[in-house]
Amino acid sequence: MNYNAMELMICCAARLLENGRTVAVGTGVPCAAAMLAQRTHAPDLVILFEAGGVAPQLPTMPISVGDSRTFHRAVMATSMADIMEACQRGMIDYTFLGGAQIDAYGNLNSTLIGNDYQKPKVRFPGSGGANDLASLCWRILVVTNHDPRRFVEKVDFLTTPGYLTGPGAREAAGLPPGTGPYRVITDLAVLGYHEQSCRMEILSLHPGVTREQVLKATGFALGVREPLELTSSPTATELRILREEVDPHRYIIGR
Amino acid sequence: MNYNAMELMICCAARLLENGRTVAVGTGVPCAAAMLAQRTHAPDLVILFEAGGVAPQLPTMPISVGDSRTFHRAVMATSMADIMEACQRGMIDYTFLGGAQIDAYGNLNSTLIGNDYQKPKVRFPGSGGANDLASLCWRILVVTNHDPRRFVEKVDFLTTPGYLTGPGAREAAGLPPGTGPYRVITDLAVLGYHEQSCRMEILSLHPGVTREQVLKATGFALGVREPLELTSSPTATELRILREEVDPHRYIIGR
Amino acid sequence: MDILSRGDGPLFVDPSANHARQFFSTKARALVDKVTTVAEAVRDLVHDGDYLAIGGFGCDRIPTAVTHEIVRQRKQNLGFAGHTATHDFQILCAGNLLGRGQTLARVDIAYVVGLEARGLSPHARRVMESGEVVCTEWSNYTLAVRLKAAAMGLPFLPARSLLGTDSFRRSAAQVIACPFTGERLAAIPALYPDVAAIHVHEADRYGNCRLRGTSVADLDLARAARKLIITCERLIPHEEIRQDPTRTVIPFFCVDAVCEVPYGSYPGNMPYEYFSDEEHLRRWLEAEREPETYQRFLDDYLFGVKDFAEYLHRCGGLPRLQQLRQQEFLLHRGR
Amino acid sequence: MDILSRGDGPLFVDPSANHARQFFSTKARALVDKVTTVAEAVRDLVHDGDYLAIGGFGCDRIPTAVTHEIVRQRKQNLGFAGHTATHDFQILCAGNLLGRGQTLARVDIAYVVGLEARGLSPHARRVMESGEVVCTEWSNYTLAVRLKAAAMGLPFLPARSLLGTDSFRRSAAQVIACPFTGERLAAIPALYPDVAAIHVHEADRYGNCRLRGTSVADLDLARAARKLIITCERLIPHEEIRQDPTRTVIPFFCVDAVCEVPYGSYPGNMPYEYFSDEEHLRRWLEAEREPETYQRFLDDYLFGVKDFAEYLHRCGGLPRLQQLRQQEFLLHRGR
Repeated sequence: MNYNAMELMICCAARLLENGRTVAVGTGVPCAAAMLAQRTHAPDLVILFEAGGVAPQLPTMPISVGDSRTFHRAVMATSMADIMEACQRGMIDYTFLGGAQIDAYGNLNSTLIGNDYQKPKVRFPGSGGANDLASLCWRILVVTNHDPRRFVEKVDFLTTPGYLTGPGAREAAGLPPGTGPYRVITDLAVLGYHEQSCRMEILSLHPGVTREQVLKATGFALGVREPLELTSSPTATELRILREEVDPHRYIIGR
Repeated sequence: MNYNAMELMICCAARLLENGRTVAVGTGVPCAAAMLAQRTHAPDLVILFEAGGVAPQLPTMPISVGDSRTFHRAVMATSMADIMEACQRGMIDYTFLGGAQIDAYGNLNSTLIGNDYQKPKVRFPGSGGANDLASLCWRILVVTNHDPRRFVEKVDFLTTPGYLTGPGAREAAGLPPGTGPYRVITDLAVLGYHEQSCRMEILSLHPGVTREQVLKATGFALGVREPLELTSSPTATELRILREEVDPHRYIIGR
Repeated sequence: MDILSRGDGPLFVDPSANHARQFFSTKARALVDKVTTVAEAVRDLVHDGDYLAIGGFGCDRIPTAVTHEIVRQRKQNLGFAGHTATHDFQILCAGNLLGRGQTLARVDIAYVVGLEARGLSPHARRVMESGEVVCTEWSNYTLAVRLKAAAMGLPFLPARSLLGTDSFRRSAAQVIACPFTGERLAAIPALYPDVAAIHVHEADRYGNCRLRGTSVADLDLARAARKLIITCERLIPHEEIRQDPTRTVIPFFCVDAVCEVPYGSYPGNMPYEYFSDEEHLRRWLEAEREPETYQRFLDDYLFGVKDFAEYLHRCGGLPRLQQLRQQEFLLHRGR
Repeated sequence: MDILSRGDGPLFVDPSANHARQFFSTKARALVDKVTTVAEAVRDLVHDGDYLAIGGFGCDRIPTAVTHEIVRQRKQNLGFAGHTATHDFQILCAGNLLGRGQTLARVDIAYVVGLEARGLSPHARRVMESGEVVCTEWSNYTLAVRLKAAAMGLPFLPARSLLGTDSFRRSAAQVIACPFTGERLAAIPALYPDVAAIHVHEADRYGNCRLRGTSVADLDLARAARKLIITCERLIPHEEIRQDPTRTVIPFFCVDAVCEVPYGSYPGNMPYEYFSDEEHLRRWLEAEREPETYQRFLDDYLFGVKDFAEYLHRCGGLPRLQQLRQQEFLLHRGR
């Protein structure tokens, strides 16, 4: 069965979301992944949006984390603080993030490119809720394209915490113990983090992708967890639901 | 015109409440005073109850600070924190308190009699919201009967802050500057506080009461602000409204 | 952090946000049916030694059935959050000094033993003057702040009351200075109760709740509690919740048990439903004067009663509740 | 208090709770009629140099008319709280680099220059990359916490995010240790904006407000702001407020001006009323690519327009708004 890289990424992301768990998502890929998970193996997955939507029945893809779709037929429409504080209490299991740059410890930059903070070369939006969600949810998932300008040795600006400088650094900074980066899903592979070193490593290669291709697309030394797996292709059911129910207008999967 | 001591106290208390101001009240006398003020000179007086009622149109005297009367036809029914935080922001002008004991600095005891905290001679309810309201509203009004067991040199337990140990003590403790005890209305007199010493002093004697009577009923050295005034008697209008509209069942004025 | 001053009172519950997170990580998140009886909820969720908190405002929107059941099941050695605790506290005190062991062992006090304008509870005073209950002093707001800190997932919050008083000295608060302005503040430790009970107007079977009127400290309490029992006037279809999510004030994932208990705040007031039964409350206070009279009263109304429905029946049943509904709506004085 | 670490970012507004109290002591408390026009409200309540905060979520329930008017009246040198500020920020940026002086001078940033899934704003990026705006970095939650601290009448609140990052280093937060548990926390300074604008569904003439759907940070913002302009879809009779006080989420005493602005969140989404006009937002983003094109676009839609009603007219008027209402209710794709 044919599928594109985006469809594969969404399916990989969806499979990571366990049934009966909570996930704080944004618009786009994360939202598509959560919707797909709900319609396949995780009907009791609870989706939350940082602007206040709790467990909506999403009729279409939201265009904003705060638009009315994010609390369509929800069980609660509340405040941003109420959502973030549920995260801070330890009630939210997963969050999905992205960024312009990511380093080996899963630290993300979504603030700027350049080295003058007050006059950056490129200004991006900033943290939004990403810093909060990455600090407070249990497991951080990242979905992003894989290229060396994105996977860098050192991010220009550390907007959102991964494992910071390595083992124990999150706890030393005061971030809640037991939290941190969990998986990175790219157009080439699924990556995780080494248990001792907290550095990123390849877990599985997407069909047709070589280990060397991934290492070359990564700007830092990347580990490999052996035995290296092969990413399962999307099933016909996953693709049908994704294409017909989750994203019929191909807003995401058409990118 | 005939009136009893309670009626006079309520009228005195009501007159102190300026139009267009906010007042946090409890049940009983304070509530009767606020209702009387609204029906006489202060129609725009805003009444708040600590359990969450904002600007109710009280149909009858509430029996609890949280009962449904306290938000009957209110403009908002909210949380205790929302009310207390309006006080903390400096939005609430007056509060009315009472207590088992009061000292020269207006400190109140509503916790216990005795000197063993864990096994008191008499256990009273405790602060309730009194400590908060006395800490956070601008002006504290006290309505109480006047006798030497109540007006004491030293309270057995300082539940609720007056001027604490005297000038500057509230600010030194961290309480908001500019707040503090304002008036005490008893069955004998209206009392205030000396501007420099922060000690209680008589402002006006109720009709038929002598200075000596008040001094004798007070367990601490009490100042007198000269010229000592005579408390105005309730007017016919005040008494009519109090008896017919505010407390027709004589719950308070019949005590 | 520089601590400028420190209350002497014992802290009955661990304020650590990290420890609370560990517990909350194990709490169920799925939409599962939580409807049960009060007897089962209390048996399963309230354990000897637990720290308990009760929603509402003493006589207003209180989960009476849960407090009755706790005493009836002889739960022992509880901690308790006493923020304007009036009739709820009076009920729990029936588990002390009356030959049923000791229900209350530790109390954080903002307001106990009184029933506001109704007077003081003689038996609650006997309990609190006996020395058998360890106490720490607070105020209504600072006790609410303790719950808010927990609801926010924090170990403490600052506040500007308690300062300078014996209430502070007998609390477990501390004085700190603001790192930005130097303003002195009371640092108020978080309170994560082991178990809480809240009475609401409407809930669905998953625990999504609505209420009308003042919320007191209940929205924070619901989020702060490790386990939460909801009693509701009416179970409503889940679909109704989804039709108007703005009205949901407690989400299902805070809730462990949902019990439909019509007139569940009786003899307290339930806003927009029924007024408090002042006659019954007066009789209760009078019965407390003499321990023997009180024992008989409790046998009639609490210990010797099967469940809350039977209690309502002994208090006059539907005709009395109809009068209280009329009083609530000011239709009639209801006598 | 022992400060373990400190962000370098400038603090644009005084976090002192005592100073805020002094201001709030002067704020009117009586129920007085506050209905006025947006033009008058902005003229009277927004001053050059003020620190401004905007309710809603960038493109969702935003007070568009107020942001237009601020730019049209050439307010200068403002501070701004940029929590997921998207179209609102885009509008305010029209006051910079386009020959109308400098509307924005200082920005607390959680999220600016982006429009979420819609892409980045070329002109907002030009403004933010020009170096003429002084910035301090935050996150959506910590910026909301700053408003919550102010709403609570405090100088700071703790939180558990920002820690360990460059976002912290460029913020004005500090790191402290919990006095009870030793847990490291970010101390987040209160933000008392000089003036705020919030769009709601319904308000009475005194400023009592209701809204439906998510409240984002608006309930705290309303309480934190020194002055507050409310725009509403509909003025409602005061009597309606008194009929159901549970639904009031912003009380009148927070509010300084009430303006009835139907479709006031356009081109943003207003939950339960109308969806966002994605076509107009796309055209706006496209127009921004070239400064000259953008100047003409703004002349047509903002600078050369009398008021918000005329803007709506130029955007397609009632027929277009009817389509957006159909989209909101999923009745029809509305094209």
